[in-house]
Amino acid sequence: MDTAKRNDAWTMHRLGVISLFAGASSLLLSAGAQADDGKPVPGGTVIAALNSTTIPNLNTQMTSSVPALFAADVWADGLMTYDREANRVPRLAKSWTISEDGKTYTFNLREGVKWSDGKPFSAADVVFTLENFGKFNTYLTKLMPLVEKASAPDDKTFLLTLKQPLTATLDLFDKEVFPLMPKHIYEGKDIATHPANIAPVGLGPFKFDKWVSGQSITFVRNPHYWEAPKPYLDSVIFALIPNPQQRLNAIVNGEVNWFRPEVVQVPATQQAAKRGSFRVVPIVTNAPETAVIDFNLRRSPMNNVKVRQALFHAIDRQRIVRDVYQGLAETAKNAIPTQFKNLHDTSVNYDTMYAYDPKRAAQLLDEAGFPLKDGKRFALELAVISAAPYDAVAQVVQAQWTALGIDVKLSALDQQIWTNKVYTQHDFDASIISLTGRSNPVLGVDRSFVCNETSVPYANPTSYCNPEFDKVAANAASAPADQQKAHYKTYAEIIARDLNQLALTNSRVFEAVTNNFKNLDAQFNFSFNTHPNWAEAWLPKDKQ
Amino acid sequence: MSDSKTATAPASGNGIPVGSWQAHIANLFGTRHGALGAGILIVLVIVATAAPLIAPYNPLEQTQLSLAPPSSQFLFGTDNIGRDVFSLVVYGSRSSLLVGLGAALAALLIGGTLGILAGYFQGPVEAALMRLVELFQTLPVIILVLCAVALFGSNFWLLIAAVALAIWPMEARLVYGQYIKLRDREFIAAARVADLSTAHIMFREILPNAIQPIIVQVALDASIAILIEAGLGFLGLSDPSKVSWGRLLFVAQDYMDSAWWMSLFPGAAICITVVGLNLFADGLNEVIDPRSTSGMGGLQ
Amino acid sequence: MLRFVGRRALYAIPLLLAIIILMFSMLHMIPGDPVQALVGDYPVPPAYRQVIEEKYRLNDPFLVQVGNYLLNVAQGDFGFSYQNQRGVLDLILERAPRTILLASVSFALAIPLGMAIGIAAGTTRRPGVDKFWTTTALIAYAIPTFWLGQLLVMLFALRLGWFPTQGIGPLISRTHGIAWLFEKLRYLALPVLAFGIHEGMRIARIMRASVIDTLSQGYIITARSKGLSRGQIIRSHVLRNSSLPLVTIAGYAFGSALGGAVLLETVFTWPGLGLLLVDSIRLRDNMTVVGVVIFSAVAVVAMNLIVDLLYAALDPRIRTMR
Amino acid sequence: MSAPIMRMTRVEQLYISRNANGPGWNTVRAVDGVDLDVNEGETLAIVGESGSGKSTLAKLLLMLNRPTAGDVQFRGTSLVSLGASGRQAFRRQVQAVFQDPASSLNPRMTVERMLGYIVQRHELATPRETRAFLAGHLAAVGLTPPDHYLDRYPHQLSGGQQQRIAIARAMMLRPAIIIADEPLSSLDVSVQAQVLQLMRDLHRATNVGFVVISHDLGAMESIADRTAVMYRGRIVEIGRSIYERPFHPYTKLLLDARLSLDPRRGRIRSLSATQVRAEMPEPMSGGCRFRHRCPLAIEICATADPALRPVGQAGTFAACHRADEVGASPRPAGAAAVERTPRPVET
Amino acid sequence: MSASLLLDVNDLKVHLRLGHKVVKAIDGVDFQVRPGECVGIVGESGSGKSTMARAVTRLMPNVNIEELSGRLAFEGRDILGMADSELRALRRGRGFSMIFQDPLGYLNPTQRIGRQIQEALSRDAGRGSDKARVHTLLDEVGLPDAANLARRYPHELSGGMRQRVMIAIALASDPQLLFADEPTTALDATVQLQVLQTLYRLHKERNMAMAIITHDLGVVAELCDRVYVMRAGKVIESAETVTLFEQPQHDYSRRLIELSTRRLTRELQS
Repeated sequence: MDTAKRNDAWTMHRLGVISLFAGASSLLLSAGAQADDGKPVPGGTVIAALNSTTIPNLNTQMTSSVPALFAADVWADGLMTYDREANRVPRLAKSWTISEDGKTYTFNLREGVKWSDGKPFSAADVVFTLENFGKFNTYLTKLMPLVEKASAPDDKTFLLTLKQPLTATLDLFDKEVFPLMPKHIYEGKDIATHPANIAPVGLGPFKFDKWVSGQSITFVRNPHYWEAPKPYLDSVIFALIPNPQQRLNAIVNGEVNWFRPEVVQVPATQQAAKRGSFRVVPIVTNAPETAVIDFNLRRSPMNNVKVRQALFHAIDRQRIVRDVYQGLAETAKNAIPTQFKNLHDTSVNYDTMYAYDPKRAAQLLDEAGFPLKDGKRFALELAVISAAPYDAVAQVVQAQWTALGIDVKLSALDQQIWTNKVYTQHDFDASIISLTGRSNPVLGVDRSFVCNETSVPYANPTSYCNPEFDKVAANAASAPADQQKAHYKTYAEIIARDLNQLALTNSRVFEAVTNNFKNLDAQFNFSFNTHPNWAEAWLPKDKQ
Repeated sequence: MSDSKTATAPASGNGIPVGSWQAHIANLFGTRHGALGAGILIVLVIVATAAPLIAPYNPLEQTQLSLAPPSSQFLFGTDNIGRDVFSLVVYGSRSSLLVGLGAALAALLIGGTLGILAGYFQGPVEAALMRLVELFQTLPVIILVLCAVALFGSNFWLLIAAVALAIWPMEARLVYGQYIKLRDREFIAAARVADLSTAHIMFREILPNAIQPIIVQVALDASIAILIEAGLGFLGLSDPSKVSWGRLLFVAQDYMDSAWWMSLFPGAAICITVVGLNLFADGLNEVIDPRSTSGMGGLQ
Repeated sequence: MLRFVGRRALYAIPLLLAIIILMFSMLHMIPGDPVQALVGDYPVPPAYRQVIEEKYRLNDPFLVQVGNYLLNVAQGDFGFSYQNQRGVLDLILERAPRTILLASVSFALAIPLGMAIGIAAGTTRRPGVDKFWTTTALIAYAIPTFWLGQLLVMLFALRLGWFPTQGIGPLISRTHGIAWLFEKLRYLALPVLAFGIHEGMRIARIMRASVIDTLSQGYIITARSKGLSRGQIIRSHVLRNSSLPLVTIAGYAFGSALGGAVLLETVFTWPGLGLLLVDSIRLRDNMTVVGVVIFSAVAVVAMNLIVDLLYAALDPRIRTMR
Repeated sequence: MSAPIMRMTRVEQLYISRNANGPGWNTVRAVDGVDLDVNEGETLAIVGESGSGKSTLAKLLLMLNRPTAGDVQFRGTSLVSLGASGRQAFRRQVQAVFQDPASSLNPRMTVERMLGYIVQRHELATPRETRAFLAGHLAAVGLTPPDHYLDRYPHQLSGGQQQRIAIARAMMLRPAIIIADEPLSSLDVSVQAQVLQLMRDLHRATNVGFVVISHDLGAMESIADRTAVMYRGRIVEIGRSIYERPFHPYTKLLLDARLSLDPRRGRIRSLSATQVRAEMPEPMSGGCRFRHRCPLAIEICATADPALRPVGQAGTFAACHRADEVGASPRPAGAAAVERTPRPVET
Repeated sequence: MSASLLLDVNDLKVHLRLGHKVVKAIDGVDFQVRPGECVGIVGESGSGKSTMARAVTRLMPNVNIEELSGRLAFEGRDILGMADSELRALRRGRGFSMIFQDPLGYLNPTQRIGRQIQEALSRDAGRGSDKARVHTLLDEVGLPDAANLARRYPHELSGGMRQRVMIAIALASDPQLLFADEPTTALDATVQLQVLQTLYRLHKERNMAMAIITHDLGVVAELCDRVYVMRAGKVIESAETVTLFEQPQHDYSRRLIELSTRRLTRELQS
């Protein structure tokens, strides 16, 4: 073990030196390396930069903080996942069948799989995970009330029976949404406060080694990994770097091998990548990342639909795409993101319905009873988290609304305070946030529009509560896959009419990785917010 | 022999008494850095008040060019959302100067009042007040400000109040020190012997004598306040509705490498303002206490 | 002297008590939901919320929370950081040495640098030299530290590649001995430079004023009349006496270095107390915030104590006072 | 003799200062059990070396300090129990002139403003008449033409002029007594004479009494009706003729220490061969506080602290066990005292 | 005559700049000291007597000096034109020293007495160890328990003792001329007498010339052979001490002497 670590160290040191002092020669070296026989060799370490500010818990059954999700890909695994074309790919479930009535799901599990501590994995673990972590898992809120029974008729079979059909069920067993947890570790203990939440035991290619506060989290090769001989790398170290610019600096300077740039940073990252030691990988099918404006319908004039429409007309979304997202986003077309190819209906298109048209906006406001008086129509408070890209979006919106005669007061807040103000106190007129849509409208889209009486954070803060719509949404969720698209068209039409939330942009996602790793194509073969788990990548001997 | 013959009345030629304000201002401009500092401040004040006349664009206006480098059209280039950096810097002088002076004056008000009270009254009042000062000095400035801003949100006026809260102990100590120094002076005893009121003694007798180093400290505090404001802006805690240099630096972080002009000009503006305030304070100090510059002569 | 130290320590207790209560009240007033902060961006299921609230006793009345906290602190328990899933004291003890390292190395740079510049500017006979140093010091002082830090990163790390851009050390290292030290120093270099320049210039300005004040003292004239050379006068009469005001100021500056550390640690991802504090405030990790504040207050008190002792060592007038 | 205008009974003043930078407190017993009567219209000199407590005594008489123990009375009323009106009356009756005229005048005010405030406070004249009122008082202290001075700031005046302003300020209120703390020490010799003359003139004109604190025995001899000699917080001798016939060895030492002004009879020259050593200051302990420096010290001096007792002619008191012997010896001429002092100790 | 002069000052002018004005602090002064004699310089405040002592010993702060001219010769060597090193050598041995009015301010508060004296010792070889020489000096100026005292700090001593320490420092370089600027003004009368006496004894024993600057004619009468009376930057009268006291030529001198000797009594009784 000790010697192995020494080797890692040597690798990384060399790596640092190479990229530090000889960017050009490292390019040559990597070009040379392309020529080797392409056979993976073990050894080496990858240092991945993570934002450390929100990792209180590594157990992603209980948290959906992004850095924890990045880390979970390394140590945890699940029943299935998606390839880059968004096709489902089996993981620990070799196959699955769905009953005719759509109520019974049967998963056939892989055999001989062991947890990272060497204990055997069985269907009982899956049942245990669903029964015990389901209540903590925010994605399963739709599913859990529908569960009739979860059982393990034998070690290799996981059986799920629902009270009524939910078409998105399979998507809820994606390895990122539903990482499997070891029964033998958690059973009989207080799950919420279990130490394994920060020193996890899982089925992923690497296992938890150590966590140095504020500095790094280290994972080493899991000797029991079911996809042997993967992983090839000895270890994955997550460097904890809260500031996005510093993450970029660190990869430029060769201190880390991977990070995910913020969209606003991508051009700069691409620019820096031209110097040679790393490249920027666009994710082919990323989870929808939609910047939205929520209106507080409890307040006048936001409760006037004409005002909302006018405000939508007043926003030049192309400008936001260009300036804030540096062209790496598209305007959002309707409530259902375009990534959901089978569900998105192009007939509802905000680009045409709510084209940038200040005159029309002014006219609508006049009609709504807010004519210009002394150059002003009314005042509103736009609440936003004080961080990129929200603040830039807010400034563009502010400029454009101000041009219309609206006195926009910007409140840029710490995330905690913003959450409190918007979702708990409802003390805002309009608010800007970016929402992740994941793999299905049930996961992350519905929340913006369905009635949210309990003031759950990050779900519909607008007080929009339309029984007609809620019914459409429920029907859409339970409809058989081939009929869903029609339901979601109605869904999008209602929202396009009522506009409790303005969808501004849908941005793309990029990751940056140093060039010396091999097999990166397989590494980045994923969709919907799943991340590289470093099981595929390897380092040639001369780079280790 | 009449002593009017031996009188060496050191009145300056034009009849302005040496210790008077007019004379101080005249002397301030006589010192090189005092003049430079005052000059910088005057220019800044002019820029701040005449911002709409000087700035070619409305600071919130988006031009068609984002991230444009400095050119004749955009002297300092444009930022990520196409605003003219020159106009932003010009308008930013308003909030930065306001934060600086506002916080320094507010600190003077709080610290000064407590310092006067502590300095004039002896015994328990003095002890209690100085303990309070100590309490606030023991807490790191930035923690107080972070908490305050986190508590009430990034409101511009709150920011001023928070910065003032952070620096008032310095003022309190200074004012207190001045009062301690002066309360044993004979003219204070003379005023007491003449049965003049406590308020009279505090504000008419002591204050005018204590005010000069306090003014110097206000100028220094203003420079500290501007630096603190910049730091808060850098942490993303400044008011986004107000254009300020700190906030510009905060936004510019992500573009340091690609759009240097976004951070260079606001950064330089902060620097120049801080230098100006310090030069002004140094100049003022020199006028008040000429000894502070005549040091080199000490060693031949 | 021991009694003096003891009394000062005792005297700090009400101060700390006041700080704890002040901090608790402030944090209590800050809106936000600690449970939410713990979970992340998604809705907290009620079941989870309940577990968390019970575990961390978040629903106790304010005064009960304060009371419990004080009782626990008295027993050496500074609470539990739910954002870091470990004891606050443990966390602080891990983070503090890093900040102390940064601050002490910075001061080790700043003090000699500042004193040298202050003395050079204060004692020179050529006005040009004085002007040069005072101008340099003023301008360097006026650059906001965080911005200076960023500029240093751009120049020395990104353009020249001499130093790492962030962090406190390599994540994997096989160096030993001198090489290890050298590697450590590479990581320290830029933050120390940014911090040290700012503090050093502040010290230089104070030192210059103090030197000038010292030079106007009578004993300098005595020294001149003894026929001592410039160097002798500076060494034996200027240096020590001019350092006295510096000691007071350097003490406070060091004690409150945490304030400056917040910005610099952010710029350099130096995971010390400053970064911990900012994160904790943002994440509503109240126990950690209070813990860090107490720690920094204790540090200031301790630093002031050391300053007092140092002052006494430097100034016999105080040492021998009966 | 009329009843005393001010009376001090067993007055003590303790100064406790917290040591700012080091451990502990410093205690100084500046005045240590003083009994003193000040009579209407008399000029009382209080002399002593630095640190003898004479300035503290002045502060006590002026109610600028509150005594730690004992009582200070003004016309029979204790200062502690003075009400607001009583205090105003006291302030009008008891005025002060301080040591450093430059520091006793507010440097930021013109003379007119400075004095004007006092005129207002005590309603000495209507606002319209204030200037004329002040001009009158400046003229009375010899500042003519007064208008020339009213518009000036203190630093524009010479030391003598400043001290005259300070005296005018005190005289304006028509006090019964003026406490003057070292009024001469920061003035040049020629100016000292003028100020002394002015005090004497005012005394004659208004019968104002003076308590003059000074270290200059020569000057005091010329104006004092009575002189009190202080040593380490105590009055060791008081009387009308201490200059001619001292009863306390310390008084004698002070008188002997005066320099000769006759170059032909300089004492120092004749003593040049004597090695006069300095000694470390002795801590205060029981017994007579002067005994360490006293050439006449005997055993009793180390145990019993002598109290003031009447000696010689009426009204003279001395606190010495051997006062009578001292008073009996003829006043030594010059150097003798120094020669006889085997170990003169400095304080 | 001039060959036998220790110090010969001719037409000394010191003009100082105060704000925008120029003050003629010393305006053409002639002044001589012969070896081994004691000279007094009297004058009231502002007469320029201290400035003159500073100028002659070249201890002026040089910032506000508008003009400094004249011929200053010490043993025939030009002081004004002297290089720093030469001047230092003169101060270190057989040259001139100076003591000041306020001994506390002129002693380094953070340095032990012994060290401060030791620094000033002349660099002659073969005069025993520095320590012994310091102790001898302390003894010579009348300070008891030299070994103990050398380890003390200035604030631990009384005013008179500090002035003696200053004298010891001044004597450490074996000067031929000692300038004493108001040496006893800050001291109590009893102490003044002792210190003056010590000064006079040293003056005689060492055959060291002294120039005493004072406002107190008593000091002059007690110690000095000759006197210069200064007023407003000029010497208005110089004479043997006895002559001056008995037959003052100048009105101002006469008045000073009258006021001092008669202790104001005549005026007051008139």
